[in-house]
Amino acid sequence: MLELRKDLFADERDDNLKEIGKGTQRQDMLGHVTGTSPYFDDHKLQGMLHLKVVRSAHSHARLRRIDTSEAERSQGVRRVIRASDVPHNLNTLLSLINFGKDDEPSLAVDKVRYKGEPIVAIVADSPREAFEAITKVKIDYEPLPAVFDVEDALKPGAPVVNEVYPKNTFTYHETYDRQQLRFGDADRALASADHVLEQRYQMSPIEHAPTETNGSIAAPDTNGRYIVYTSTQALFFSVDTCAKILDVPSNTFHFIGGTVGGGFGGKVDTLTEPLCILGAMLTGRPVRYVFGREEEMQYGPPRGAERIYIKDGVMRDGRVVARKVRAYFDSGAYTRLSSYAAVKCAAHLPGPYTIPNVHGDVYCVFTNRTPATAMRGFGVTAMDFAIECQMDKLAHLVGMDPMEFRILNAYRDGDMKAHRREAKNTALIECVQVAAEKAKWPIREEFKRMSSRKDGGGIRAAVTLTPRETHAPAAAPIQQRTTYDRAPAATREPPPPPPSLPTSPPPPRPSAPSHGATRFSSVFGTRRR
Amino acid sequence: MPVTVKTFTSTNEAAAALSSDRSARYLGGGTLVMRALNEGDISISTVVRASDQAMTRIDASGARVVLGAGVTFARILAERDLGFLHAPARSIGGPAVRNMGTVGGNLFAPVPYGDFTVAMLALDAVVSVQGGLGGREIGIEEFLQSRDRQAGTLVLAISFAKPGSTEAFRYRKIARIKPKGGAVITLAAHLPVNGSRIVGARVALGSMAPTPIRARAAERALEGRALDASTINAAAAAAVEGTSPGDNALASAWYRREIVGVHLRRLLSGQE
Amino acid sequence: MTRHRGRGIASVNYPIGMNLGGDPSQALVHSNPSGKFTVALSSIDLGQGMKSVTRQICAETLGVPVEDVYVDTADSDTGPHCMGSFASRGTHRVGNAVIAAAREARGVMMEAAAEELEVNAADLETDGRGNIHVKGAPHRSISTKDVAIAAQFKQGKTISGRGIFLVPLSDVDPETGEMSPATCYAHACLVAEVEVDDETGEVDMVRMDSAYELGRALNPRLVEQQLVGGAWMGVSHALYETPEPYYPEPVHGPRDFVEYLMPGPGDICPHDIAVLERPAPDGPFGAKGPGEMCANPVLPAVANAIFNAVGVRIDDLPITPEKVLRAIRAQGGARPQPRR
Amino acid sequence: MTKTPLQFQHNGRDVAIFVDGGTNLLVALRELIGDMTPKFGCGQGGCGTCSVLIDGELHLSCLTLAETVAGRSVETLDGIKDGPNLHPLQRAFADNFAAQCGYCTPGMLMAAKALLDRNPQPSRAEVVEAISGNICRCTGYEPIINAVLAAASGGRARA
Repeated sequence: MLELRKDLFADERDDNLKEIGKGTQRQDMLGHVTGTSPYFDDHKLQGMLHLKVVRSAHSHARLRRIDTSEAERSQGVRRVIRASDVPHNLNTLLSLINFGKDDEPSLAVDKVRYKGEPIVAIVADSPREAFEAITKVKIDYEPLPAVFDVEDALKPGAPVVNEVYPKNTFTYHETYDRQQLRFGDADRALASADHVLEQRYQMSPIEHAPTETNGSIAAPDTNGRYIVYTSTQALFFSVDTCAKILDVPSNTFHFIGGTVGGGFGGKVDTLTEPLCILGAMLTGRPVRYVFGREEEMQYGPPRGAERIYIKDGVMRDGRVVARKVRAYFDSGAYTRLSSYAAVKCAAHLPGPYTIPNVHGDVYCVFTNRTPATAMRGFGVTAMDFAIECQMDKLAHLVGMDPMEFRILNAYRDGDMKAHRREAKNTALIECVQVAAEKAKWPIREEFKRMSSRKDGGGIRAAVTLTPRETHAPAAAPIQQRTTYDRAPAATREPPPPPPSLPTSPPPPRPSAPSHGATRFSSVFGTRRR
Repeated sequence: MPVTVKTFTSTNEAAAALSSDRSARYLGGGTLVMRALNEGDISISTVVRASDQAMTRIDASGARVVLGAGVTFARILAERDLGFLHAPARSIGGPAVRNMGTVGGNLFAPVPYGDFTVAMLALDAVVSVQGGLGGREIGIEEFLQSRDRQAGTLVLAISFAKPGSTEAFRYRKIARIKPKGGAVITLAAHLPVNGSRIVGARVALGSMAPTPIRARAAERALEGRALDASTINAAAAAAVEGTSPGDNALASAWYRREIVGVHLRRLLSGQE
Repeated sequence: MTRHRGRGIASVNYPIGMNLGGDPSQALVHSNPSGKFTVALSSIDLGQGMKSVTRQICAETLGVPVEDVYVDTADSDTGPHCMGSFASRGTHRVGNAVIAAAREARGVMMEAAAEELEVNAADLETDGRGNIHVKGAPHRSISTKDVAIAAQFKQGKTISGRGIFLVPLSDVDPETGEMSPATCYAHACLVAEVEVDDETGEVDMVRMDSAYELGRALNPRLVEQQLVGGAWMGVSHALYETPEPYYPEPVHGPRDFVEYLMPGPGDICPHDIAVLERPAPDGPFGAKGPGEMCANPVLPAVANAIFNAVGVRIDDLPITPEKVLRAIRAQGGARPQPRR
Repeated sequence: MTKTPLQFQHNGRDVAIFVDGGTNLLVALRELIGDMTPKFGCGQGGCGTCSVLIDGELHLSCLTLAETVAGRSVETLDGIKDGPNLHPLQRAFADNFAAQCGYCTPGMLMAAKALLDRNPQPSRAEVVEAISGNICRCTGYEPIINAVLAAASGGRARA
């Protein structure tokens, strides 16, 4: 049951609207209930071939030899695609916004870094014939030690998962192994707090489990173009990723999608399109590449696991005075989008509360598991779990009602947030009040009278004095190159060293991109000049 | 190599086709074999079917029930004389799976599937099979222990004595997902009563070993006693004895061991 | 007594749009010769209702009935660039782009109508039912259909518009993390009630009560879909889901929908929801985006309710019966906390 | 490659196709007949998106060997409308906003139809049981349950 509380914030709204605010029927409902909404797989093309991939049997192994000769002769096989067939076999999704280094091949070269990593693709007349050919691909693995725990991965001597990031952490601002947040002096505030509580939280990986699995159909179109039916959640993201990997101009493709059987973040990674189009290019025939359910569950990217440590200082009267957070995102073997989520997570600290001293370190860590990706609430869901369990424990510790405890600490209009922007348009207090009312949870009169629009700002708007840290984060070594590692595509100026750092040698200047991908921005994370 | 489908009218011919071809599998309701084919199991290249009506026969009029291997769970649910089997039949799949899945196929379903077979084990069922060399009857326990070697035989039917009363047979599937979920554990108990004492107790457990097994220690605790609180507690305490559960996606071995006694106690005492 | 009830709460906020901005979306709006409008996008409808909400936004901005608008998406040949459907950016970013495009189209439409009615365009208004008339003089009116015909065949005007919305990319200070991550935030508070079996560790949902602040409920039925379905996913994350049940050990991963646990139709509980609307200054009609944050408060609220019920804290998701049982054993039995 | 001829009734019309050995009914319906209403969700029997009625009984088309439907009647979502008019269940799903991404909807509707064809006035528990083999990842099931109950109580009268 849903109730609209039009009485609240009415003075900030113009409710005199004609279409907005109405419960109008969905435009796509008729299509849904008649089964005529066109999903990518609902396109029947003449002479369609089927693509399946050979996946790594090991979590971490060197590839000594790949023998596809028997598979190539297998009945119904039209083409075996090997890593060397992929024009630009190294990418990172966020290279489209110049964030991070290319670190992931479409088909593994030299080494596999997670169980299920694609090594060879088979294009055959039927799924059955593709499955038969898969068993005929002979791969000689040399298993390597694997690392699965985020904190183990950071220990000295841990196996290097991905040579692009030899310390098993993503590199921020070309220097740091984490995204920092520093606001006020958390250590000092913790020292003078009435109570200090430090806890560890663990978020599991999560599978998106859309009822439609990831997939695409690619076919040669008239005039040398390719038509691509796709389940992508981000059409031009996929177009540009394919243009880069296949090294052709983006207008080679005509992508059609937009009606997707659930995504939840699991269809952002452009998992199937590049190989599917390459299959169509190499055979001149329509090619279909759809994940099976087990593939989707085990080798489709999950929401990554997160491990979070929170140390809070709270006063007897219920004010939280310090929050210190260390969080590790388990990115799996490749970056995909976890690096970006870590920044979002840092920005989210310390949750929707005004806490004068906040200290955050958020790491994106590589392990030998299926690469993680975005999912509903990306970068925030796990942190909210940790923060809100912690808030409950703090309320218990000081003997306060948990609702009142939250209202007391809630951010209000005009307060300074830890990422140093003023809070505006806040409404946490009102949500707590209304939820209490709905649940018949008694809260005291003075807490019912509090408001997000009152008593914020003033001293709460101040940026607390933040000490400079004396230790400098270790500079990341010059990135190692492996044989398949072409020049990174990023075009960015080396950033000026942060003022508190000793000067370190600038990274080598990368060459300009060779592909036709669109550039959405030229600079990230460096000061604009 | 595409799949070859061979349909026979006689079970003899079907059995011969199965036993002569290592890549042949018998297609019952499709929930196991078609899934395997869909998932790319290329070890199956021949699918054998039998259209013999005996395969789908239900004989539930007498003291001994005979279910053809091809009888679906939906048909059991439609059979009033088989009311005691409605709980296990309903615990399988959703309605579509119950319309397709068969009692014969369930004998081969690996953990976390195969709940109906737990009920069959508690009822001391006998499995009629047709091999390349002819037909024979095997006790269900023996059948389950040698299940890996039974792939080449054709199950024709399963039979068992009807419990004396509805009270005498109890079944419960512990699943995390409701109303349809994979088993954490499955329990079935056949407790015939003579006077006020249990005679011939059989307790079967699913997901407590690679195949359904009997809880013999619990059976001993029940045998010859009245079903009172102390007997129930003794049986519950003994439930875990002799089991060898594994870890899987649904629960760990530790958890299964910890709760099997709780659930047996609740089953025997009629608690929710 | 083996079953214990408990209640727990959580309150959260959520940033709207891709973190740090720099994520543009575009829209094109044009009329056919009979005054029916098409919105061309490349944005994706995953079920969240992108097509439907942008349709309402376009109709409201143009001042025409929603039936006169159709949203066409996503075709890379006809739909202009959009960053994609993620990060709760659809309603906010694409909605604003559609407003911009529809405003431009409306400008042409009103000019064309003014020419037909021989008045100043500033003196005209739409009635939302397919007519344009002189303010204060409803009888001096022309239908949008006649305007479109006149614009096309007589005046030689295209009733169309282009829109883009871009929150400029923010820098991030590497030392302090100073940044502008988002322009607006949605809010929520949720109370979960659970029942815990202290012999098996099983947790059943009893009910949920919640308040969500979303800027503006552009379509309350679509909002309800997100909040009801999202809370279900929150319960699922809290109690059931993991593709790695023994994380960080990568073993026994589920292969199908029996092994991958999600609550079934028999596991759901009543959920009473209040929606608050504090319009975001830069949201389309004030709207933020309910799509992602709806699940977030459920996870901690359930964990906190379990503590209230039996006195154990499970800080490791998902909260399986095994973890609850182990914790109850470790503390020597259930310790119900004061009922709330 | 040898193909097997197969004839059956598809939504009341006789159809004849040739199938490869081992072809499942879902593939036959979608790729050989062109009826895209049943969907592929798992191929394992776990999601119900491919549900169809065979001789009026709910079946999973992905687990049905195509040639086993020879001479039988197969009904899909494409066949439940009455001419241009929506089936009461379709209308109830729409009225109750019981679809989001829409991918599970065809299977849900067939499962609901299988229930109402036999039990026109089901209880909530019976509805829950009837859709228990169908996965929906979007709605949380509540609107779907409500839609089936609404179709049972009012839909027929309105139809």
